Amino acid sequence: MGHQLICDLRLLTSMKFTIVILGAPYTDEAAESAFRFTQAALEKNHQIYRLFFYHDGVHNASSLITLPQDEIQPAQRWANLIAQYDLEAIVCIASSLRRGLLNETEAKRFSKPASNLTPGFKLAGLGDLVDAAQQSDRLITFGPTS
Amino acid sequence: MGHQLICDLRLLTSMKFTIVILGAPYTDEAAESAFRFTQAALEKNHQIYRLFFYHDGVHNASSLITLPQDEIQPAQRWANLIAQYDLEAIVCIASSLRRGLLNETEAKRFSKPASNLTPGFKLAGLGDLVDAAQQSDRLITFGPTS
Amino acid sequence: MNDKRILLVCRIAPYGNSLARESLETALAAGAMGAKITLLFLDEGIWQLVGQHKPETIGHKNHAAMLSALPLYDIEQVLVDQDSVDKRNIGSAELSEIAELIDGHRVKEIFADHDVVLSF
Amino acid sequence: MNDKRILLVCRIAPYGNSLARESLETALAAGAMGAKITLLFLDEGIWQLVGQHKPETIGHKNHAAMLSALPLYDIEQVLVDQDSVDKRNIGSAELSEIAELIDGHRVKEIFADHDVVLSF
Amino acid sequence: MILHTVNKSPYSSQCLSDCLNRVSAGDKVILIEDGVYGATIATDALPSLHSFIQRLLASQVGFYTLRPDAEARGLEAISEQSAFKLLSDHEFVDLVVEANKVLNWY
Amino acid sequence: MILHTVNKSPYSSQCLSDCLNRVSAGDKVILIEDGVYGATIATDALPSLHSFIQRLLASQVGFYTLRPDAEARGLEAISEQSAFKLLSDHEFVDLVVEANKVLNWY
Repeated sequence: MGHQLICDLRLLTSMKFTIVILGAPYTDEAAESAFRFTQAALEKNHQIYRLFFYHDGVHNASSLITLPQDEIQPAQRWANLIAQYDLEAIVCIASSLRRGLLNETEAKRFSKPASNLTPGFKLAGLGDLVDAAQQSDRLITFGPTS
Repeated sequence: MGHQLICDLRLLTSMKFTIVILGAPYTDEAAESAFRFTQAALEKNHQIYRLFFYHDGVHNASSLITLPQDEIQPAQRWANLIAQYDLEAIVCIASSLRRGLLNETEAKRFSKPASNLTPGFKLAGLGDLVDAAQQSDRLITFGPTS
Repeated sequence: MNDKRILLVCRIAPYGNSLARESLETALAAGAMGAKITLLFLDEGIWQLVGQHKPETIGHKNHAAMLSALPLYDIEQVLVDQDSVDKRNIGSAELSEIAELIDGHRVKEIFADHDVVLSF
Repeated sequence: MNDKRILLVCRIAPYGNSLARESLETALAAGAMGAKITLLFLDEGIWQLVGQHKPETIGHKNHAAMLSALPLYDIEQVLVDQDSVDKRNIGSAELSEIAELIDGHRVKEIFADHDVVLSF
Repeated sequence: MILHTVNKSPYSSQCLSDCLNRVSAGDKVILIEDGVYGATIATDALPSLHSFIQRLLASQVGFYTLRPDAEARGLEAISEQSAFKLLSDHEFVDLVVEANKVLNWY
Repeated sequence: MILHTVNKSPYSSQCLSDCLNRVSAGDKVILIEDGVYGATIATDALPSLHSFIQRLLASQVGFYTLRPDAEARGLEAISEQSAFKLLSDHEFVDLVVEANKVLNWY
């Protein structure tokens, strides 16, 4: 009963968050801050309506980032969280093309020799950012540190 | 004779420049500023000892950046200048790996599915930056704008 | 929920960093979707509204041209902070007429009146 | 020409941006090559020398640990600007002992005494 | 109540003072990332910002620093002695929930 | 002579004043990129920076703005009326050649 009550109270305050990420991993702390915030929100039983990677934030989805084995692989860490909680992770397609981040469809469309978008992330338009602003209870942006 | 004299005077003041580029194209004006400066130095008959792409500057070498056809393709523009003047364009290998920029050798070494370094750019270590500081007459750094 | 009033705050100068352009692209996307959106130029963002830009000298698209598309997209309000303008010693005559000048008190009201803020 | 005296100016705080780390990696590379290099911490760079860092809380490598490698690499001089320290109200007791405090006049002399500057 | 985040150091950037100029009574301000250097503001360093913050405290503006970011930089002791209350990541999430909206200054 | 480059606006960043504090008599300062907003400094906007620049001018410090960056932002008229002389990319290269070394503030 006690446990049930706690759960219900939590549900009452469970909110839909959208997290906007504008910084590249390694270069900028924004990516790390956004990841910790997302994890903390999930641990508090909130929902993530959408992760939106914009500006240099699109590099978070790169499958080619190569770090020493003892360091955290940013795209894989996001992909694990995305899979575990079934999150929607949108990477702005316009920002991505301009920064050299492509999925297979875009690579083919523009006759580029390779693609580098990590599975779990989805390319989509800015409409998804506007929709997220409309549909979420809370929206927070992690801007560039530099 | 007059023409000869002008040429000689120019040669007397011809200097070896190293240009350090720390900003990604599109995101940051540093890449554009560095390109214009390099071009202007070459037009004034100076030599470029080395272009050194460091920090987010490594993205200048990405072969996957995809812009509308009426916009300047940054890596191709550099590659054209590099070919025309036979420049040495070094991309810091440590910065590159951490930002998802790989040549074929590195892609194989780390079992990554693709490479995205534009031909004309060469991956190498920070020793080449220190060497450039020692060997050049002038070194100028274009730091991030943001 | 689709009635949420969105405030887009632009604090970034044009050309130095692509964020200024990306903030406008967000505004245009919102306008195209018929979202209720207010654009507020604050701090360095006001440079987007100053002077005759000639960005072809640095290989850029003209920011002012993008701004002039705003009315076509049904953006509800385009505002600019008077304090930011005064601090930079810019006369209102030098400002693009696309934006309405508001004082610092009204800026705080604008913050209060909107449901969600996109910060650039 | 290999005798050129290189000055490496570090104006970047640690952790927020990778440039602070990349400036140190440049210093270590120079040291490893036996280059004549001076390291000068200026402005926000002085935070690299302040306090007991615990960067594992934000998934970073410890910057202070990298700094402690400097003496092993034969870096000639490691300096820190007193004015930058004073402006931030930090006592010299709180500063890492790895760097020697110099005043603003000496900073200008250091600029003059070196052949080439790497700016971070 | 609006929650404001600030991620830049007041010693290099106008970001914090741009934010504070637009804060209303009852709002909350949290320093994150390089913003946590702002917790060092004392009477001697940046005196005008210091007295500004004192006035805002008097009009019920709340000030916070994000603990992991302060700890990473060795600033938790300084922050504990300041007007800025240290918060965990979870408490940061709570503050966002409590606020009507978030304004991010960067 | 040292050539200093500054690429940030004095309205958002301490970069210009950090640079000017370390300039010596005879040095030169060129504003590039967002740094060119510094050319708008007049008596009313940022008065302390303005008088600082006046003092430095008196000790033979040279001030310049990069013309393409000023033109892009619609600031060439303001720059022409200021203490900052407009330079082309080629003249910027000449200034680097003329200087003993370059110090980049960003």
